[in-house]
Amino acid sequence: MNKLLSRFPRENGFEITLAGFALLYLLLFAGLPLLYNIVLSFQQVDLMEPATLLRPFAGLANYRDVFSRPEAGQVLSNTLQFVGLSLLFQVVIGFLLAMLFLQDFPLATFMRGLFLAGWIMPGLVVGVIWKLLFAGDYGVLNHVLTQMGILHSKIFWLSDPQWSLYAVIIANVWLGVPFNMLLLSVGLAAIPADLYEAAELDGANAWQRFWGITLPMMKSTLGAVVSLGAIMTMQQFDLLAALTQGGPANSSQVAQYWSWQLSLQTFEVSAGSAVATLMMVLVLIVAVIYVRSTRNERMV
Amino acid sequence: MKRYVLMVIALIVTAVYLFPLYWMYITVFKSAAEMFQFPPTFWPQQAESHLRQVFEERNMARFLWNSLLIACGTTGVTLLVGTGAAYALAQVQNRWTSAAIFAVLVLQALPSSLMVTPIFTAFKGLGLLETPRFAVVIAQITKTLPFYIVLCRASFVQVPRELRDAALVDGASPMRAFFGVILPLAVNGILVSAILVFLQSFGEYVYARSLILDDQYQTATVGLSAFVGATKTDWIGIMTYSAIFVTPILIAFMLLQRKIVAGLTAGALK
Amino acid sequence: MDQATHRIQIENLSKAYGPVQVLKDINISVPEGRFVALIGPSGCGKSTLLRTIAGLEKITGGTLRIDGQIVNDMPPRKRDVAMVFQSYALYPHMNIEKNMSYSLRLKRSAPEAIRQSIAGVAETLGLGHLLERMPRQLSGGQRQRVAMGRAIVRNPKVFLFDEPLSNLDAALRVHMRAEIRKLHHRLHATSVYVTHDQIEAMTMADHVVVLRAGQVEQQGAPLALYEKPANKFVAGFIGSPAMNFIEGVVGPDAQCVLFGGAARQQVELGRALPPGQPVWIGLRPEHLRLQGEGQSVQGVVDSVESTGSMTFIALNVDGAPQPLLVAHPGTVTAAMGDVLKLYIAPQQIHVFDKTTELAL
Amino acid sequence: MNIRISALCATLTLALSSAASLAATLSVWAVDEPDNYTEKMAREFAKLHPDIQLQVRKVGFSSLNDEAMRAVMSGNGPDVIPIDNPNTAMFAAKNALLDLTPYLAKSKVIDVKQIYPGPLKNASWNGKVYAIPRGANTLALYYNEDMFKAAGLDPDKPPQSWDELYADAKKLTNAQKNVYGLAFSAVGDEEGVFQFLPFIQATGADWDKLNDPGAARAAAFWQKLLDEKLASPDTLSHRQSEAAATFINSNAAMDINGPWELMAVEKGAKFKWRVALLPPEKAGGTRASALGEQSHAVLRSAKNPQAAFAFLEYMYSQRNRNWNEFGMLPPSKDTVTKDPKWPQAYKTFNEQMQYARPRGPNPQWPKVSKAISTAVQSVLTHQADPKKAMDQAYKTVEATKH
Repeated sequence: MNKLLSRFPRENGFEITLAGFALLYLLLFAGLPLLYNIVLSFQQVDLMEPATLLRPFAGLANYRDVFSRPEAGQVLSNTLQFVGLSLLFQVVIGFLLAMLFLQDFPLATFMRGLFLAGWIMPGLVVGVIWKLLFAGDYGVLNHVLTQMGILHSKIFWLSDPQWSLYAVIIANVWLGVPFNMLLLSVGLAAIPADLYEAAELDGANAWQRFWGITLPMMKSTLGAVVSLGAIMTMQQFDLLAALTQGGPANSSQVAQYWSWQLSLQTFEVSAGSAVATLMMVLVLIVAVIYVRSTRNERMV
Repeated sequence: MKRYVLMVIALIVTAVYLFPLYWMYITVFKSAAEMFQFPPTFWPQQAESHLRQVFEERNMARFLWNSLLIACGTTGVTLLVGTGAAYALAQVQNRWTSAAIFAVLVLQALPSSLMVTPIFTAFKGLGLLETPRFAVVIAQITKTLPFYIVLCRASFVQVPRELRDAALVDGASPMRAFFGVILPLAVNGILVSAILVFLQSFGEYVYARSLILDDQYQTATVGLSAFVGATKTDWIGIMTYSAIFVTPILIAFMLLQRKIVAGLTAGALK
Repeated sequence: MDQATHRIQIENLSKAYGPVQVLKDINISVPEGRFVALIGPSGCGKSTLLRTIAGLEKITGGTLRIDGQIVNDMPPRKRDVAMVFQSYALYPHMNIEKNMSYSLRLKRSAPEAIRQSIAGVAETLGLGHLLERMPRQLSGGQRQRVAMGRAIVRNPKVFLFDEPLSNLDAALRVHMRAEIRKLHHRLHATSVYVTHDQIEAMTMADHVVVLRAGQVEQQGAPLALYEKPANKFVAGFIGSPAMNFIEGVVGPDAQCVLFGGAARQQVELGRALPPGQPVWIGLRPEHLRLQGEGQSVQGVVDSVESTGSMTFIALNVDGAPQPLLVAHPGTVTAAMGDVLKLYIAPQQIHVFDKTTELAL
Repeated sequence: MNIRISALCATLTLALSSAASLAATLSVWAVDEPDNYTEKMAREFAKLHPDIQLQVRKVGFSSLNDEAMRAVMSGNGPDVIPIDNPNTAMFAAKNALLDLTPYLAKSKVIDVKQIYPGPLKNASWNGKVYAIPRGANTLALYYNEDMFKAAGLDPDKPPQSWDELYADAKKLTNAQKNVYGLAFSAVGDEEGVFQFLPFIQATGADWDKLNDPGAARAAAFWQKLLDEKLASPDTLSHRQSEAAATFINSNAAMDINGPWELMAVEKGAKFKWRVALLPPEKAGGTRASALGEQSHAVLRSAKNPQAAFAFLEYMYSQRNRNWNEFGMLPPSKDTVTKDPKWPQAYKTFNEQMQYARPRGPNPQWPKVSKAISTAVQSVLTHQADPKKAMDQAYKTVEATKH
């Protein structure tokens, strides 16, 4: 650590101390458990044995085990869909809302405030509310959609393997939209108005202004929003537990829930840890994207 | 005219979005039979409620108090530890800080449900389980801190570098410059991030469930989960509990939202 | 002059970010009360140099003295320097009075003393009625004044200016230029002033330092730089409009330069250079005359621009990479395609080595 | 009643406020249902023994296994834990539980020979007793008399075979009124397995004989019920309690459920109802039902095994209250239930109990359970053919034996 510190320019001593403290905390309380998980994924584990790091080494056997399971392919595809679709809709809807509420109209600020209310709800509560909304026989969602003529027969959102994953995604999008709107609003507000005026004088229409100014100026904000959103989506657990628990028949199973089921329900800790380690690789990629997006963010 | 068209659109969108919340409140006042009706009723026909009963039977006062304590503790420590770090990672930009940001993100890669077993074991060894609420605070910070750093960092980036330079030249030490000049300018971002952290930890479930071994320290989320059991699923009770749980935060949020939203949008310094 | 009378003394200063050298072997001395301008194109390192003096950037080689004391490792707050930033860097959360008194408050000066110095400076700068305002309520010019005031209040050893006028409109800039100059006369404060505008440098400074790519190209009094540029870069950078250059070769008689390819032309230099040496000749637009006698350069009119008081004519001359610009007082009638003769005195011709670009 | 509650409150405050004396601390986990059995018992026990400092923690039923596992692993467990009965083997095999055999030998309260063999089997591993069943429960068929009559069925003749169950369900189903013929739970965890096992056992198959064609027949029967919408498609995500709720609210005419729902049914149902035995596959064929209920065990790490066992004895001694107060069948032959409530249901459940079969024992029961529920769900959602799905599950179950 000392050697590392000495490589920093000395004039930033104060800042290094500040950052160092937080990093140390995270390394200790998050880094070690993480490492523990990785170690477990290469070992043969019997959970009942006292906590020790010295267990029989298993090489890649746990990973082979995980991939050889019949549900592995489905879990992979579900996870990608869950993260990808959640992000896509969260960002797009969040962006549209942020732009809507940036316009000047009565009650705009107030309504935006109301919107954020969705985000302060605990995931568990959101889960139970959506479970009620999604109920096939008496759920209000089916009723509304039928009344609007969108549906002709009830959808059993949580029990139909064709829908269960999308039901979970819908609830997750609902949960994530306010956060996206929040961050994107801040980014949008930071774009100088004269840029739009200049573009308007140059004859750009609204659509061209969006592609020519808004999007490029929002690049770093979008980078942050997407990568944070991806990480939050990969952490989503309460919602899954409340809604489908990965079912029916693994149709809505995603990596984080599978890993938990393996580790703590059927006590196949080695396999569970292997799935968790694979997830970390995914997060690693997202983190790289985020860090890249933070470069050149200062325009001053 | 255009303003009113926009307002109507916004009203519709907001109403659609808030519908689940409405449904929660409406269910509180329905009877079980009415809840199972199809087509469902959009307004309770014979309003009844069990607010008081649920609140008392479920020992919610105690649970909410514990949730509040834990959320305050988590927010406090996160602010204390995270603000400086967020500033440092915004101020100094080189490959080391890039690496640090990277580490911060990766360190919270796994959901709490997977981290809890090693944390439980370690906390047991450290004797932290003797002070269960404190243990939950310590564990939750591993989740809230990265989130807070990333959010807060963005507001520090917005503070022009030259202000710090000016303060340093004016005779401030780096610490004085931070507290006297930079911190006040980032205060909106800090406030908003802090509120988000507070709400996040108020709704935390996994760590509280596993690290608190004595019910008198248990939190409201865990109390809610007790409703969903093998032999009993009381939807009305669940919704009543949820409503009691989230209403105080919703009210607090309503009161603060003007400030939050204003702070957010006016955050960009020119 | 001994060191003590030098407020700032920079010796062999260098600065690198990793492998990238941004400042190389800089040597500058600033005597007390002197107004020094650092000038150069953007990216030349002038702002970095200023920031090293302030202590905002660490130097990686050489020494930096303020009042004879080596300050290489001294943090900014101990150097007793004041700085005016390009963006003014007014603290947005403090009113004008608080902005101006910040440094004094940090020094824990007596409140009464602070009040008095603020009042005095505000009076001088005409800010008296703005003290309660917040920075965002001020116009650009007013903010600029506050930034100056904030520096003056401290009565520092050295004033540092980082392009303080570049955000103002043209008229205000001319006005503030004069005002800063007046202030300097009154306060006799040692000042280092960074600008990319050579007119600012020439009109305000006692001593001008021209930087390019992290190195000092030339330094000296403004007129000395104008009259005797050490190399083609300085010659081209100082003076407005910029000096014209023509590529040529010293003639066999060593007294003249031949240029212009097929339409062979020549100018007398009034001094001897080695025959056959490839050179650049430099002609200042304001030295070229349309009427006169003696030697001349001939060219075809490319464009004519008149401001009323001045007429600028661009002529195409073989051997000149850019059209030759002539600045002529009053109005001139000339049309595109006309062939004109430009008269010039031999002593006003600058000659630079083709390869080293050093003045000959 | 009031006195009892206030006494309870007093004990509660006492327990929470006074400083802990380790020697007499009894730490108990309790699942919050039905009717708070374990916690109630613990409070009563503590009242009888003022020297004992009681600490109760409620644990969600679904997280019981992993919480207990974590507690064992870290050595930071309570003294007494509830265990869902098929999982006793797992904890015992991992050496987490105190062998109660020597204590039972000396006990004047618990006579092992009196405990019904099914619950006892579920509480034992390798011939040793590791847990005391707090009671027993099993599944039977609740049905709505009024609906039976309205559909022209005789309430005195509940279905006696799968075909009759199917036919009755079909008659009772009324899509216009949102009424399904039958409610049950095929949710993707232990609850769904608990409901499914009686069906395969009625065919001669069992959890360790899933390759028997009967298992596929049972799955296909469930599939048919769902395909024809005689049971809600949400059966796949309904817990047993949600299934009961649809029955209580007249959205289902029949419901396969356990005695723990009796109180809720009595309170909520606005119609006449009865309980019948689960029908065998063919009329007069093998009857089977599930055997459920929690047991209580003492962890090996318990600081106070004497007090812990005394608590188990106390709970066992209160078994006469099982039915009337907690909707549980008694664990032993010598239990006397005075004036049983719901006499018709009492009789039926007791009869059904004779056909109840223990799950396992298998020390990897959660894995077995997961394999079965995945197989059932993939059949019900037409993702796999019944035979193939059951064979796949069979292989997984076989693998746990080695």
